[in-house]
Amino acid sequence: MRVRILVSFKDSVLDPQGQTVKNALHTMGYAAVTDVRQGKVFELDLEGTTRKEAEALVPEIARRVLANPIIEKFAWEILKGQ
Amino acid sequence: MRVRILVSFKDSVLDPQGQTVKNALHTMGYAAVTDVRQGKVFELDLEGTTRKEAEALVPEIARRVLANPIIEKFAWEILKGQ
Amino acid sequence: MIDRSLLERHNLTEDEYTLIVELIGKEPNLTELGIFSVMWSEHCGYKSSRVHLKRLPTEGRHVVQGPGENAGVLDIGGGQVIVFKIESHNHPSFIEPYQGAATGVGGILRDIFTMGARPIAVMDSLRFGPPDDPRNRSVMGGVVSGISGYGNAFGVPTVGGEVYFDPCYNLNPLVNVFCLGLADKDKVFYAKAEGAGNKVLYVGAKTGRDGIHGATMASAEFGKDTEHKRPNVQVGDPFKEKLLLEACLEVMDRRLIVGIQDMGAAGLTCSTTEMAAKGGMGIVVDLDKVPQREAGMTPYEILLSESQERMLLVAEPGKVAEVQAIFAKWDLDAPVIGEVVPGGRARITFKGQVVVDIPVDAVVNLCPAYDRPIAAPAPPPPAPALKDLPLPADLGEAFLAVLASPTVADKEWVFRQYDHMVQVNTALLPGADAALLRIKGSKRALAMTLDCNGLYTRLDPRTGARIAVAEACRNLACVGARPIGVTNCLNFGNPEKPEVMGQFEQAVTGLSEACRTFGIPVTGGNVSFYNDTEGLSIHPTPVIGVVGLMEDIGRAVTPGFKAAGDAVVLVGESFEELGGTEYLKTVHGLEAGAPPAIDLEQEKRNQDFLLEAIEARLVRSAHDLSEGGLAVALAESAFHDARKRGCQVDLEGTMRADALLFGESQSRVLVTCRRKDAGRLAKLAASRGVPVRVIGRVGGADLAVTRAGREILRVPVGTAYRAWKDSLPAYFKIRT
Amino acid sequence: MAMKFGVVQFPGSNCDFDTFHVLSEVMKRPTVMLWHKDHDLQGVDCVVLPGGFSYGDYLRSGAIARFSPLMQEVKAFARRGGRVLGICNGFQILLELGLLPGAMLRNKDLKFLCQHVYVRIENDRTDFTRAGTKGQVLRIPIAHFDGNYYAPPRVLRELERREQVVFRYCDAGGEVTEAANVNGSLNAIAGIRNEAGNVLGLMPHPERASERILGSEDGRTVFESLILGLERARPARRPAATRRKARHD
Ligand SMILES: Nc1ncnc2c1ncn2[C@@H]1O[C@H](COP(=O)(O)OP(=O)(O)O)[C@@H](O)[C@H]1O
Ligand SMILES: [Mg+2]
Repeated sequence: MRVRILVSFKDSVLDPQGQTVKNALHTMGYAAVTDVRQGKVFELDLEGTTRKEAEALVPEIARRVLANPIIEKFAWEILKGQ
Repeated sequence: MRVRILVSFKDSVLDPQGQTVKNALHTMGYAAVTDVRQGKVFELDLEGTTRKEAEALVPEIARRVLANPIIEKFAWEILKGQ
Repeated sequence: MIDRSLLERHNLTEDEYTLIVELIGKEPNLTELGIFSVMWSEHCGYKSSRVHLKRLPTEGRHVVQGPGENAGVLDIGGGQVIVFKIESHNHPSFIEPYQGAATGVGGILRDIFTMGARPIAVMDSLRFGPPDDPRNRSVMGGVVSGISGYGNAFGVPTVGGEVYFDPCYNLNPLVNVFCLGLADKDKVFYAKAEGAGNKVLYVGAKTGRDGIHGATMASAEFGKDTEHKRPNVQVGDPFKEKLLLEACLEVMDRRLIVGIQDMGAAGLTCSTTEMAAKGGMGIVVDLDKVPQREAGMTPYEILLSESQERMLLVAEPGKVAEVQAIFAKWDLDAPVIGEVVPGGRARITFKGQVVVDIPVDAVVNLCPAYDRPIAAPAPPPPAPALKDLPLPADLGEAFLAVLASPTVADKEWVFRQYDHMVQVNTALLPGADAALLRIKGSKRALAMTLDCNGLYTRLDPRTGARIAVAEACRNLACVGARPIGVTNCLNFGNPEKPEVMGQFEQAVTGLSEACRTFGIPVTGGNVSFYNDTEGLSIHPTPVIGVVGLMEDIGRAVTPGFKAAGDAVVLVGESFEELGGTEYLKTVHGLEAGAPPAIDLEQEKRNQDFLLEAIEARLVRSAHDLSEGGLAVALAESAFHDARKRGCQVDLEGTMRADALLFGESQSRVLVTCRRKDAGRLAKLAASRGVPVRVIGRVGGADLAVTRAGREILRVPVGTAYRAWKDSLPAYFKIRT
Repeated sequence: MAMKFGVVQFPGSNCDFDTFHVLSEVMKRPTVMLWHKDHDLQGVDCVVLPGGFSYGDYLRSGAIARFSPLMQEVKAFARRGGRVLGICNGFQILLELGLLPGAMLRNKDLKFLCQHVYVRIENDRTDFTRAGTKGQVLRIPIAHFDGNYYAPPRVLRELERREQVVFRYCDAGGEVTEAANVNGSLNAIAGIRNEAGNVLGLMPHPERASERILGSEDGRTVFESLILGLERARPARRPAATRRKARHD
């Protein structure tokens, strides 16, 4: 099955990249853009893993490896596979 | 309205980050993970933008700024707001 | 409303609270209490260290500004000054290694450019637990990329440093960052708010709920519950810092401001009250004008936030527009948030209400100083009498083990992640005994190094501190530079423990003794107490940074062997000492014994001789003997040159072979010179009361050592090189 | 008449002063700083995009800088045949701008790399290498995180066919080896030129290898080549800089 994990800074944490992109978009004339947050996305292929197993495995991997729980939060979803 | 843009490497481009994460996961014993792709995610807040306008604006911003078409592809969705 | 638990959460004692009430003539409100708690924290107030630091020598002919300002200032001639300091970021780097180290770099950079100096060099002194533990590796990996991520983007070269490994740093790594800046003598700025009616401007990043109580956290023991105490970790923005640098230097260059102060620990609170106190003025601030990143921040949060990349400026009303225009050029806002007023009080308003009204003097200058109880430091574990210490069957094996020990092994894995060449000044890259930077438009050069062997200081704080200063100066002498100033970062345990205070008192004694012998002033530094996690204290680790000046960069000397046939000369005397050595630690698993003895007067003579010999062009290479002793010094001298020449050395004496090879007797330097110059070198040494001996010659493919003709060591340079070179990277290889 | 260089300053550039120093103090050529918000190229003969971290390298290296007002002028200048040299971040900006083909990925081992490397001159018939010779090995430092050059197969073939590859990573002996290709670039590419030949981008820093005191003078070859080409045409004294052949240790 394929899962997607989105990792981004907690809302309270400064996001210099997002801010810089926002400013750039403004100077380029995209005034409608009022805020930008930048994060990471991971797509993992899991073999021989049931949905139930994934529900334990994916958050564990996200917490231990993909995200830094001190400053980042994550969300995940199953893209395909039962 | 809030939109989410996912930027990831084209399949033809070997993604060193994703490979490294995969290797790290294997050494940690997560054998079920057969592939990892890493990309970027952007969440933009748009003010006073109709869905119709967004459908023109967001791909333009993604193509011009957020993604490098030589190595990257993008997908986007509306998270909230009509 | 202010009860015990509230005081505890603010790390204030009841006596301190009583004193506060007395000083401000009222019960402080919560915000005012918060202000005192950070300004009177160990980190900002130097409560436990002040009485001892007074003993350090601070006078010297180069000194323009000693301790007390953001950084020390030394006159290097040619109308220029250098501004330098070292800072610790230990606790934040343990909580979040990348951001902790990155913001550590950001903080010290601001300390330097807030004085009008452009940072031209950074060095980092790092301490971790052994790298075979993956947790230590991830801390180290994070710290190194954090320093690299921030320093490289900002555009300052990281030109040197040191990395040590010991289990005592498992849960309490040390991350000390040194920065040196260059400025025109007539353009140095101070953190002074002068002139009633002058405007107070806020520049840089918006204020968020970042690192609130970082300063007090850095002043409290670590424990399992740090999780909960954990402040909102600060994320560094090196890009914004670079914009700040250019904008600040531009307004200072055009003399548009009266005073300037960075917002470091204790952020807005510290900068406003300190600037007012230093200027002998008062200050009014309207918090509603402070740019805020998050909604609904309280005055308490705004004042104590430690958001990075922020500065406070004071400018005459007539100059404000010009200042703001320059910041706008660099895409930065510079709103006026307050004004300098007479009367020595800080009056801070929020939504029209006065939320703080206190005398700045009380906050800044009247923090109590404690002469804490002192106990003799715990005696070192006794080393077995040398006669009971087995001599390794194979000294070659022992040699390779010492070369591969993480503390001795090559550090390129670390420093090649640092841009150490940007600004095109770095004449001696990492790998030499000291970094050497040319001063553009002159023949002169600046040399710098960081040193401390924490094991020595653990075994004998006073001797260890003396050795740290001596080794640092020796590193400078090896490249041909004279020391002109010292900064230091004193990393210790919990000062409320008498034996920790004992270590501190001893180390400061050793430090000031050594500085006096070398005639170098201490121009500033930093104290990091409470390096205890779960009750365990780190080795007392007084990291010493010494800066040196070289009149003619053309004379600079490197450690590498230069030509086959050159004479190998050992400067200084060797004793049968193995206590505290890297050899004892790696080969025998002992952190024990007394560290090597040091005679400061002899050390000084040896260094002066070396400098004189280099001046006279008698020296082709020089490398100091430190961890791993003579054997490692020979190896590193062979490794440093691309041709990897070996050497053949013959030693005399009846000393044990392992002490001969790996002993760390002090004041020694390995020198090579042309055969024909050996006589002159020896004559000069004799006339200066310096023991030197020609011990062999450069050449061959092996590192070979005989004693009275009998071979005690023979290892191919290539084999030794791989052991030394591959050790650190091997720990970090990701297996596929 | 001596040629005039212009060094572009972006927010976050940090080799701008270094490049200015080498061009004006070492190469002794009139040099001006060009501000990214301006539209005026001040009549320079060669525009240099310096190294650094324009806009923090946030988003992607060079991705934001390419939109600055001055870059639209630089684009037109290049189209008119003006010489444009992009060093490190400057190279990345030229890629993002489309003045040069391809893109940069993270270094293969995902680490920032600062070290001296060897690069081989693959083509000495360019405005940027004519002072050197084909096959000559230069020792020049690199300092980058995103120097892993990538281009789609077809583009790569064209680059090679048109001899647009100007520098390749190699070992001290001039051999192109896996180990010498420290960042993992396709075909060990360290520098390329555009089809017309007036635009060059390279990851190594020639300005860091232009003074003996800094350990190498090999980088001067690039600047000397530009000077040679642009001043030869004119009634001028032979530039001092070009009297000596580029040397290396
Ligand atoms: N963390 C670091 N950052 C940069 N350079 C380092 C670091 N650690 C060690 N180095 C460099 O490696 C070389 C060897 O360091 P060290 O063994 O401490 O030298 P010494 O023992 O002569 O003081 C020095 O040039 C030093 O600057
Ligand atoms: Mg050392």
